[in-house]
Amino acid sequence: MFNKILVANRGEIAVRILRACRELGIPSVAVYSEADRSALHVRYADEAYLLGPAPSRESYLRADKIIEIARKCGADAIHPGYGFLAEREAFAAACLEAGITFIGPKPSAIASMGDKMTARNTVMAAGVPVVPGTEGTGAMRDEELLAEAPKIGFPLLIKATAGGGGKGMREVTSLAEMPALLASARREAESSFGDGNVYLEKLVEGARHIEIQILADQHGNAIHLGERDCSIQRRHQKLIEEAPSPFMDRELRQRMGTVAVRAAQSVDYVNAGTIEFLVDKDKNFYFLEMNTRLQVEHPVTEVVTGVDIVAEQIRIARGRQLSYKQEDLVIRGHAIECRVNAEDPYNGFTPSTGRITHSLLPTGPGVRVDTGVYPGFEITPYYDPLIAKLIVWGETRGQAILRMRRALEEYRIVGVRTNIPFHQTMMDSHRFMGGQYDTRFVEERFAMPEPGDERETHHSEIAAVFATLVAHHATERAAQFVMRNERDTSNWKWVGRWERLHR
Amino acid sequence: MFNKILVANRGEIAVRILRACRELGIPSVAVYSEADRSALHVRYADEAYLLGPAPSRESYLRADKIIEIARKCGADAIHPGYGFLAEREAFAAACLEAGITFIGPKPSAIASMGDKMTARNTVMAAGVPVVPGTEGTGAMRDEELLAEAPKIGFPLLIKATAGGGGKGMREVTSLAEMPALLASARREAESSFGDGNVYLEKLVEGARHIEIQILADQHGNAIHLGERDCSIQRRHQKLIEEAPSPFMDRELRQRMGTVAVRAAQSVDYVNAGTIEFLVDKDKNFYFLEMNTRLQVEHPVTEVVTGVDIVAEQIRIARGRQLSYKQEDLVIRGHAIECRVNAEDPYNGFTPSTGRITHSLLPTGPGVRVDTGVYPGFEITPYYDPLIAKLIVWGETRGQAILRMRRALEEYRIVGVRTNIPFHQTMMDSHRFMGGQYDTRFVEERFAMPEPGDERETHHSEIAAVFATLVAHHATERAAQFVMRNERDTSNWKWVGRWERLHR
Amino acid sequence: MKYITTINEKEFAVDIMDDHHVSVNDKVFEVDFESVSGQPVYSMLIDGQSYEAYVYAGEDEWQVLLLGQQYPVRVEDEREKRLKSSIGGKVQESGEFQLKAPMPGLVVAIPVSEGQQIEKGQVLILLESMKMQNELKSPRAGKVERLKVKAGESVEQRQVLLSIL
Amino acid sequence: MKYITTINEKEFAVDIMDDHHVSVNDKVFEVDFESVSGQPVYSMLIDGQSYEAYVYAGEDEWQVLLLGQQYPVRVEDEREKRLKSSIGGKVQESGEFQLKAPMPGLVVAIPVSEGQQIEKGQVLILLESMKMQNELKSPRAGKVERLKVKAGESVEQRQVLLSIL
Repeated sequence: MFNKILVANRGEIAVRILRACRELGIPSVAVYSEADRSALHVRYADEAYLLGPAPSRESYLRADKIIEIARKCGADAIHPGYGFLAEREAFAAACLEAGITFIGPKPSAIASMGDKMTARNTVMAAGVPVVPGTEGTGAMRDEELLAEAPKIGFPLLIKATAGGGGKGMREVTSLAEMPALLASARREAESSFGDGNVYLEKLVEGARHIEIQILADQHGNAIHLGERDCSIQRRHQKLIEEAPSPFMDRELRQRMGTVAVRAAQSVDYVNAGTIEFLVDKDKNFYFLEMNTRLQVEHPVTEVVTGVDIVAEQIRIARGRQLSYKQEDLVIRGHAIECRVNAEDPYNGFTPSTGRITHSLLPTGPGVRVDTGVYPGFEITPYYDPLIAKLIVWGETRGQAILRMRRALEEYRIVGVRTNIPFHQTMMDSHRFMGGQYDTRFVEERFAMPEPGDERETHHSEIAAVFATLVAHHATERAAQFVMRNERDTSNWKWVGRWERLHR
Repeated sequence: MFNKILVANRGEIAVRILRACRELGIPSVAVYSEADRSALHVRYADEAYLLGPAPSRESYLRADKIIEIARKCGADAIHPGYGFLAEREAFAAACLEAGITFIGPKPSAIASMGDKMTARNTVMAAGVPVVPGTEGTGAMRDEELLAEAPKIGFPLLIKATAGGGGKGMREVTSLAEMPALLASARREAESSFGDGNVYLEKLVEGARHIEIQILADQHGNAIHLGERDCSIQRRHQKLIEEAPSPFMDRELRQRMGTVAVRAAQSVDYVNAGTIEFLVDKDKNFYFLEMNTRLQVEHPVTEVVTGVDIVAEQIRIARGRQLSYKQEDLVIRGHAIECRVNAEDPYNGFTPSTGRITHSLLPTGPGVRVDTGVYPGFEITPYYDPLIAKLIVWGETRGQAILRMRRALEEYRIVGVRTNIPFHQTMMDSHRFMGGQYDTRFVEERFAMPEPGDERETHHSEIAAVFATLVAHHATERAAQFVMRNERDTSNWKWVGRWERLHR
Repeated sequence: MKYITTINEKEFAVDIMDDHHVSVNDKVFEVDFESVSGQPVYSMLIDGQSYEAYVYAGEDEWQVLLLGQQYPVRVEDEREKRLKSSIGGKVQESGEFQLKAPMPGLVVAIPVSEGQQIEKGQVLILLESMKMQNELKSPRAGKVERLKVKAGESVEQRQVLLSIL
Repeated sequence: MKYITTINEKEFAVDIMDDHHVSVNDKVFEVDFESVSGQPVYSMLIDGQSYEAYVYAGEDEWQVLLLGQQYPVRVEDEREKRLKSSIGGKVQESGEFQLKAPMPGLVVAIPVSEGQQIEKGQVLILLESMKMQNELKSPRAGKVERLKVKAGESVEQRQVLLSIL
């Protein structure tokens, strides 16, 4: 086993990895920015070291510091999680040079899959279908891209060459608007990845985003753990994932699984990875990209297969054989994950920051929560808005949806706005229940409920009573306060609200 | 489906049942005592009605009021949970008379299994082995019992005829101490069940407590869901349960399962029930009693079988057929449950009460928590000390133990003492890891760690630093406070501590 | 105590009769209301129905989060109400619009300059927060005045960035 | 600031040198210490090792719950300490033992009566709490005095029930 594993990440995924280390009995090391001193990953780790100021560039992206800390504290392996340094070839290479195991694929695999165009060419060569788009001609200037665009046809997508997670991505419906969008895409790509290069890709309409989780060891064994349907997205950010996909059948799963394994093998992939596909309504599928790391949504696969993917990553990195053969894997029931973000769905999903003052996690049968926050923790604007992943299991998809509704209703977070109401509305939507959705569903066919209907009018009456009672008490208590009735400590609470009300 | 289900219980089990109702889309009704106005079951239910003052006799045991409330609010079914009215024949009967479905067995079955002696005779007739003890001669006077005792032989147990959960139970090693123990047993039985009758039973030494979960519908179908090992007990109170039992083999499981189903059928049992057995080291098993209700520890069975036992109870009560056949049931992996009680393991497990000021639930892969409390909730002395059930799943028993360790370490509860340290010590004990334990293990072979060893000395040094820093700050802040530095609100906190320190 | 409570133009006449009775538009309800563990989370049993809501003071209204729905609620006692209507209309009405940062973040770019004439919907400022770029647009046509920030500057939530006249 | 900190007879000389350095028996550690979300839960990074403990004031000692182990800790600054030793021994020592309720509950029975001579370990009171009967025994032989409760009475935690002289 490893003597010590350093987790080069923060938030829920750092906690997830620390848990795996603990369960394998391996001492763990956390690194943190000044903004994260009391973050959960610092509290849970066996050791913790400061990286630097809050901005990622000065902390979680400081590869040099991280490797130095690993050396100093005697960590012989580093788990990068997702984001930050997870898909940086240079970092993986630097770890190897420092004699530290990078828990992930070889630098070469990261490189060839990391550059979207190289990736396309590599998998095409392996006979994997890809989405039409600008070929691997490296960095292209705007003029060239503008010339290429009509040949691909509109609508199309501008994507960051070094990108992922929808950052630096723009959708183009006409040549006219393209220059402006190129500029903003390059700007966002630059600020997110330090690389402003972009490429074009045909937009497959009515497409579903379906990805295959794969595991490969250092002995040439590679298996797939079935698919995840991640079609519920907004601005190309995944919001809900499920496994299995309601759109999938055994035959298609097998075909896509085989192709995915082939794609991975085309770069001698080792460790856990995910092949993302677009699938059109006729079940033609196109390779989109490979994520050479742990996915945010890995838990839905864990829940239906019983495989602990992170534990398996660590075993693989140690040179062990896969604990499973393809035929061992049985998919049991159905899993759904909702990403709970600090975003206000009633306000164009604007990020919300602040201190979580009160929080109640949903628990009970079939519910799993992966989170990095707790009551009293401050949500800062420095990092991504994901505060928790709510995962449910059900014997059937129907049961899973009902359970998710139950869990969402139980979930209480006070202090920041969250997108929980969005998820609740989604779970109630007939199209979602029917599995009738594609990657454009949220943007084109989905809306938060408008007040007005039956149920609504009743509830607004209830809301009116709530607000009136609170206002009434606030006034009364404030009055008492003026009368200096200081014995009753509850006054303080009320006064607090009174002041907020009138600030 | 039912129009509305009333849950005649409180705490974690009320919440568990409300969740099942919500997931089945059935409106739910909570009842509560004055002590429970802001309890979780009141917060989660669709409707909630006050029963009366805190003492159970005036609230949760008020069958009449509960049925009246059900009538008034239009609930057509009542789920009793466990404890309180769950095993009262009269209550089940009263529900039927009121035209309300009692989610549980027929009154007749409760009656024959509820009276331990009738139960023994019934199952013996059905060819189920029982533990030697006083035969079904109804209520016996002390003289008679004292006369019987030597024939059974010591050690033996005094048990409450109407009892369960170790209440009114005493262990007797000699005739001399028996009179005093009879008196206290009767007293406790009287105060717990309103019935002071007791009987005697041979104490099977080196015994394991293994129980079989069964499900039976109204159409004569009956299946078992495998066993739970509940041998980790203290004062006959279960503390840890696991499924499957490390002591079990397929052959024994089949035999005990078949016997359990036969025992249930001997009283035309319907709905969920549990047959408790004592199993000696030679794998002879004896019928102990049948619990004609949902068990506290039902989740470990749910986790390994994937069956939602509470949802199944409701379906059965509606007259549906069982959703499973015996051959459908597959046991996957291993589950362990730790009962987290408000008891101080460093202080003879004395009950601890108070307000939970801070709490952090363990979450993440393979962890389930069933609880009825939350930060800010007050633990009162009126009800049993169970505040949460921590359940983990692992592919193997080993993984489950490691995961439980991880979860226990994550669990934070501030405001009341809990027995979490007890569970942590247990998970570290070699005998538990080896599955080498019986029902006497906790009382005879188990002790909380004494300071002194390597690890300990290091940790007491750490503890010394913690205490010194806190004391140091407390003094400093208090000093500042005297200087009326009121801008710094954090003072208030510190002063609070300072005052506590010197009260 | 009588209040006029308004949720998107819909008015409710709410009368808090005593600790356990409230009437809404003259319909009387039995109410048991309390704060959960000293937080702005409230549990209310209204004629037996159990509801829970998160109620907090917003900019100039109360915000109620109930069953995943958010309700902006204005609560005025009758006297206040009459007063207001006599003055006529909102006092907040004014010729100047102040663009405030909807969230803390980093000003990435300012495509407009002071004194510039702009149209409704035109992008005024690009604000990056939580790694997403957010375009802050003008709610109406006008002239850019009092530009208070520079590109590259970090801003607090609700900080005034510029004004439209 | 120098302290003498004692855990079950074991003494530690703890010197709080500055905000980030502490020495224990002259061994210096780098320390980053803070309270988690304003609770008596503390996170400490000591030479990089991350520890968390729940620290609260007990009757006359600090209680530290660390990694599932509970430590009763006495913290005295050197001056205090010297003072004490000059007086010599605990002040609490006294001929009278007061039996206090270890938890809130209901007095079920009082098998002894005022003035009665009793032995060490003899049951003085039966207290029911959380549905369990608890026998409160005498820590030493003596005479029952000042019986302050009756059977059937509810008592608060730490309420004095009777005295042994």
